[in-house]
Amino acid sequence: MLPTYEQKLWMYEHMLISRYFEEQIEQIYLEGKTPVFNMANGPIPGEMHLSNGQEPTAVGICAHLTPEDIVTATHRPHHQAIAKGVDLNKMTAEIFGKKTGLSGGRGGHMHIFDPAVNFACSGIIAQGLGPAVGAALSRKMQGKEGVAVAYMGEGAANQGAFHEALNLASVWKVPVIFVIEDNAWGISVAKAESTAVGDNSLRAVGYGMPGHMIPGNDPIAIFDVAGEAIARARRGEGPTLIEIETSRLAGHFMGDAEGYRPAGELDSLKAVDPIPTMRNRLATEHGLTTSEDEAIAGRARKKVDDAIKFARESADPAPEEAFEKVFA
Amino acid sequence: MLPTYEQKLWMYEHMLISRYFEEQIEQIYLEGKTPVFNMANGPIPGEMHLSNGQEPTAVGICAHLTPEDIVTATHRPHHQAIAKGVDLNKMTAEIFGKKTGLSGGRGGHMHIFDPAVNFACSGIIAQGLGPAVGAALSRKMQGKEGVAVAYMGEGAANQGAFHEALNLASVWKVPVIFVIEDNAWGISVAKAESTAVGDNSLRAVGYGMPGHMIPGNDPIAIFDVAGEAIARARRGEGPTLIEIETSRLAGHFMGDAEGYRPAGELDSLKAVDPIPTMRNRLATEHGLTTSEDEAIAGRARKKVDDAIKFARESADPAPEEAFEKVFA
Amino acid sequence: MASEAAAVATSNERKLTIARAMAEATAQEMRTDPTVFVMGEDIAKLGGVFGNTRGLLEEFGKQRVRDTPISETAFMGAAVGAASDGMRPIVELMFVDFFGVCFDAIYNSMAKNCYFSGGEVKVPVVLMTSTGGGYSDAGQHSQCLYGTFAHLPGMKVVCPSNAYDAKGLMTTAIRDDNPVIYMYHKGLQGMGWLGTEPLANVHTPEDTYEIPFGEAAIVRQGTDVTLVGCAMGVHNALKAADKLAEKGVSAEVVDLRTLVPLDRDTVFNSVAKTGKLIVVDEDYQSYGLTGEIIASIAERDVSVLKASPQRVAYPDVPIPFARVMEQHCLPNPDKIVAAYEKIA
Amino acid sequence: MASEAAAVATSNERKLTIARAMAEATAQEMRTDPTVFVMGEDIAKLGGVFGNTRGLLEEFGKQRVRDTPISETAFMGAAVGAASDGMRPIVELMFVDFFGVCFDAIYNSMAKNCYFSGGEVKVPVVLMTSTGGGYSDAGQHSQCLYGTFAHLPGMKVVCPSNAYDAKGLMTTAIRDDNPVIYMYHKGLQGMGWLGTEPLANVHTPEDTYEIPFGEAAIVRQGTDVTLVGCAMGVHNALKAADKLAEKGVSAEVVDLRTLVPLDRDTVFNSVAKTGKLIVVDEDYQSYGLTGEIIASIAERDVSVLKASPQRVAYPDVPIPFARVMEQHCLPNPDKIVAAYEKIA
Ligand SMILES: Cc1ncc(C[n+]2csc(CCOP(=O)(O)OP(=O)(O)O)c2C)c(N)n1
Ligand SMILES: Cc1ncc(C[n+]2csc(CCOP(=O)(O)OP(=O)(O)O)c2C)c(N)n1
Ligand SMILES: [Mg+2]
Ligand SMILES: [Mg+2]
Repeated sequence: MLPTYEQKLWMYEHMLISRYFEEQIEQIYLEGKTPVFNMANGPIPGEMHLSNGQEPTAVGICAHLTPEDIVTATHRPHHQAIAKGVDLNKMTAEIFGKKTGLSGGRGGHMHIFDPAVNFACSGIIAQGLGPAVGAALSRKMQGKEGVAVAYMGEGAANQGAFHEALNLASVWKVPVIFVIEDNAWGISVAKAESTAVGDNSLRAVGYGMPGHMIPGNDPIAIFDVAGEAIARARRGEGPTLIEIETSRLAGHFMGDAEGYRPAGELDSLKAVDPIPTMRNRLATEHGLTTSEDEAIAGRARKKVDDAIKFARESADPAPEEAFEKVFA
Repeated sequence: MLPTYEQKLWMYEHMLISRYFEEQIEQIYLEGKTPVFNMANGPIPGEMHLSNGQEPTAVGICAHLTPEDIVTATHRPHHQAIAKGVDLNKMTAEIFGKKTGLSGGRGGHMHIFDPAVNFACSGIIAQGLGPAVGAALSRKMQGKEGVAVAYMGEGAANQGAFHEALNLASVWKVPVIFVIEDNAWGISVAKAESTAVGDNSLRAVGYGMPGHMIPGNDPIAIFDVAGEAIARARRGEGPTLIEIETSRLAGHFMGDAEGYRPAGELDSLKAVDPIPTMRNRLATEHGLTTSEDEAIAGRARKKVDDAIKFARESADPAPEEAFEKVFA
Repeated sequence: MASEAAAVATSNERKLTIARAMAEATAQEMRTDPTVFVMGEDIAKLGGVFGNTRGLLEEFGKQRVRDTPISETAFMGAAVGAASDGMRPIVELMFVDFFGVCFDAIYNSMAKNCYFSGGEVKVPVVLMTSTGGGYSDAGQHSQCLYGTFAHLPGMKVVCPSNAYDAKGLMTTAIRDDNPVIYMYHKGLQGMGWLGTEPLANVHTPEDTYEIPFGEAAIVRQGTDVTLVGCAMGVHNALKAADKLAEKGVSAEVVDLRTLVPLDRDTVFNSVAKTGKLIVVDEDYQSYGLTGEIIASIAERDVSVLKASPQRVAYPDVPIPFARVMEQHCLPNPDKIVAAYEKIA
Repeated sequence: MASEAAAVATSNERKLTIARAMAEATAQEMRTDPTVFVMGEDIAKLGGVFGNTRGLLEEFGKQRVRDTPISETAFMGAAVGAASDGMRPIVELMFVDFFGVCFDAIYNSMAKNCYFSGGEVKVPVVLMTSTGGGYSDAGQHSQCLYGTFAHLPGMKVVCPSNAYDAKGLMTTAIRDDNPVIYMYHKGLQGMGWLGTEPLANVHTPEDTYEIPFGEAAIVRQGTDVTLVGCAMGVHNALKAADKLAEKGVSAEVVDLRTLVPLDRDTVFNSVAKTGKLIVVDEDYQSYGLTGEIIASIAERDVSVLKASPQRVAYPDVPIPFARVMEQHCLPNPDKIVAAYEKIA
């Protein structure tokens, strides 16, 4: 199922929004953290996991989704959230810990919840898999439209929750797609040192579901495979497992010196950065002009800048709001 | 790797010990529990999971093991313990909650530990899998002989621990054999209602290890496959997954009315009870005579009767011994 | 008979077991609310190992009454996902002892997603789970773990001592928009094979009703000492109160009914009246319920404590199998009487 | 400077961070005992996210210093299996918050197998895990969960407040034949990026030494009030003691050092002397450490409490991300002073 030019442009634009967003966050995160790097300081305290390089996995999947579809995302959620249509202003404010944030600053960067577009994420590896199965079950039971997509890293595919959720989804034949973002690393541990198979999609056999491995960090190939899988789920034919080769162009989290990365790896990854690759492809295959490209980039930048402005200008929560919303 | 006649006799005798043992336990368990069935009463209180019908999985594997090898067993551990050579007197005393029991009555039927033969079990589904990997790792690190065998039911193969342990064993290439006793039921839930694949050995693909399915509840076929797998592990070539079709000839635990079992299932299972099947085979293939058979059966009975006598005659622990052995 | 619950139990009206009371409340809610469904191990065809889902499969069918694989992490997670999407799952963890295989889905997700979403995502899950020992089920099948659940924020924790409360608390739990951990004690469940406490089987109206969370019940009035507990602890306390009455001591018995929210006021007022406090708990003693109750009183006004408060709890040892050892460890009325005598 | 630890810290001798003290104790034991090995996520090449295994891979190689997959259930279980087979694994749970994915292997197996085997199987595992917040890591990466671990039998629980104790307690932990949960607070770890407490970096002898479990330390002598805590709580208490001293109040500070075994005697004797008790805890307030300490004193002899004991603990809410909210919830010296003023 190949994307139309329009869909490709949508994907490209959201890749740009995501990348610009991360670049802005990266800068702002460092405010107040130099010369001494202390996570507790600056306008964005705490851990920060950037998604640079992984944009294809977000847009290739989410291009097929409507707000009614469900996404459970990871500790590295920005690209996924942006592609799913999470309100960028409120999400940015959340990352800044502001009162106008999605949760009023309670959750922060690893806890982005936007029920308006059925998006959730978590700081616990593989925690979203069971909930995705449950949300898919809910749709099936309520006879409502909607598929669920559970994102995870390749490291997460070794968690017990992976096994249980895939089995349950298959037994119950619910509309859920399990998407592994294989960026080759789980913090400092390489995939080969943690995973008994090179290709996690092989594991689909153990759950009686189709499995696909998509090499090349290619949004169009992802769109293609995801389209079939999601259509299949919408037809009531059950879950699919997809592993996507992607690349982590930053440290695991900000502050990670990445001493464990083999020399040269980062450079060779940057050489195949999916964003210029996509841009070139749009130019050569569809004749995207520089001015068209600049217009897209400009829109993307503006969206991000507006969100950051919104976040910066928003007020902090009152301290005692910490005590609210523990219960509904 | 086919068994010698001697090995077949060993298997047969241990199947008999196991079956007689369960028959005795079944009777004694009901003492004090009629007319009103109350688990708390009688010489053997608490839950009781009998292994009738599953003897082949125990003997076919354990025929290859020495006391130095490790077994982590299940909540249904008697046949496994007997085949592994656990001290039957102390084990029986344990099941009776006596001071002479393996743990002095602290553990009971679901917590049989006999370090003399490296046997352990647990009441938590799939809990023994990680420990088996660790014990195998320990042997590898210490340069000592020994493989580990982790038993589980087919229901346990849907626990997250299954996935994690198999992956870890494969990544670390440690000498461990994962054995699934597929008795078709997890309490009242049929395998097909809980498991996305008919044959769990398919899941081995996801861990880059060999997988085998052994139909027919046949100790000789089990011996054959297990022999190869264990030899492979001993050679340092890593783990194997084996699923064995077996049969649960009793309720899940004593007191289970089994209303969920399809009519006739139990009868047809009893018609292929592995014990008479093995006896017939020894008679036809090896000319085992009735008097030889009776001698074996007599020895088996005596061993069990002695153990029960030992247990019955042993003293209760002192109540305050409850406070001992929390720490080493 | 001494206690209110017991008094009700002697009336001629309809008595239920806790198991049936739970199933009835569930069925009534399922009839009126199509979003309520039940899942867990052996809860459909078997009706639950402890009987609390009996009849539901027959009435509501297998779409709404779902046996699960032995995959607690997945199905607890699925409860979170379904609840966040408009359903009201009731999910069973067969024994509370098994929480360790799936607690992340419970305490870090089910319990916190409301907070993480600033109240935008509601997670109305009822997690039913069996607790307690006394029938020699040993160290992985006899625990209570009240303190473990009550310690962590975001979950309400319910532990009924009788069928009347069990039904009303179940109805409240199902209608609550938050995760509720509904802990039922096996020894009160009305399943004969577990050696059940008959005083738990009390009059239970057929009509649906709610019992509000956070309201302890004074199940016996008294003036000399306050005995506080939940679930089986209440029955031990009531029996101890009978024994104390024979000695001329008037004990007040407080049934906490819910541990979160915890009705500290009722306990405090009672202790302010009696001056003496004994907390009864079948969960492990240290860092648990007994400590919390005593501290709650002492921090508010230590001067109400006219004697050193006492605890009769499960000692800090794994639960032994052998009957003599297990019974030696369990709280019982005699231990409560002895605790009273120590401070009399 | 006021406290003993702080006094040591000002000496000219070798100061270590807790991270380095832990790594040093580990390395020393690994040199003399070939059965000691380390496993966990990112503990080899990275040296541990919190630095406490730094240098071990280089010295001992990857057989004995093993990165694991993100499979806590498997590798906690593997620690049990290896320990039962004669090894002495040190295993890391990166954040204590993750315990929910693997707690069964810990509390139902690691902690109980000794008991289940009547003492025949020893399980000498050291489980290291990071605790604590204060740097905006939000609700799944900032918890302490002291009470959660200390509540359940069969595990010893250690929580050092400074590098000297950290090293000695680590050595004791590795040599102990039982499971030891070694909880190190991120804010004391000496990792600048976590905003570390400098007073945790104290003189730490190079030679190996043990600190016995179950012996609290009086880190500051005083006569008017007893402040009790562990880990970061000790530093909050010491700072509060400084502030109280300015007001002419003499506070005694007790560093529990281990929660299991718990040195109730030292706390009791201190309170018997001062008559006033404030317990400081960064773990959730209810059903936890603060309750246990207060109850332990009250049950022994409530008359020693000349004022209502107070708690300064983390409120019963998930840990919020935004700095203003998190800081509002955390215990701090001012809250301790305020608690004192309430009962002064
Ligand atoms: C259950 C659990 N274990 C460990 C962690 C710590 N942790 C956070 S991210 C991470 C690596 C995840 O790797 P992967 O799944 O490949 O995702 P990536 O970071 O590469 O996107 C780890 C180990 C966690 N958050 N949860
Ligand atoms: C983690 C966990 N979940 C649930 C149970 C309750 N339980 C005990 S035995 C059992 C069924 C196990 O089925 P299977 O693994 O096939 O073994 P079998 O009983 O058939 O031998 C269940 C669900 C448990 N003990 N532990
Ligand atoms: Mg990764
Ligand atoms: Mg089975």
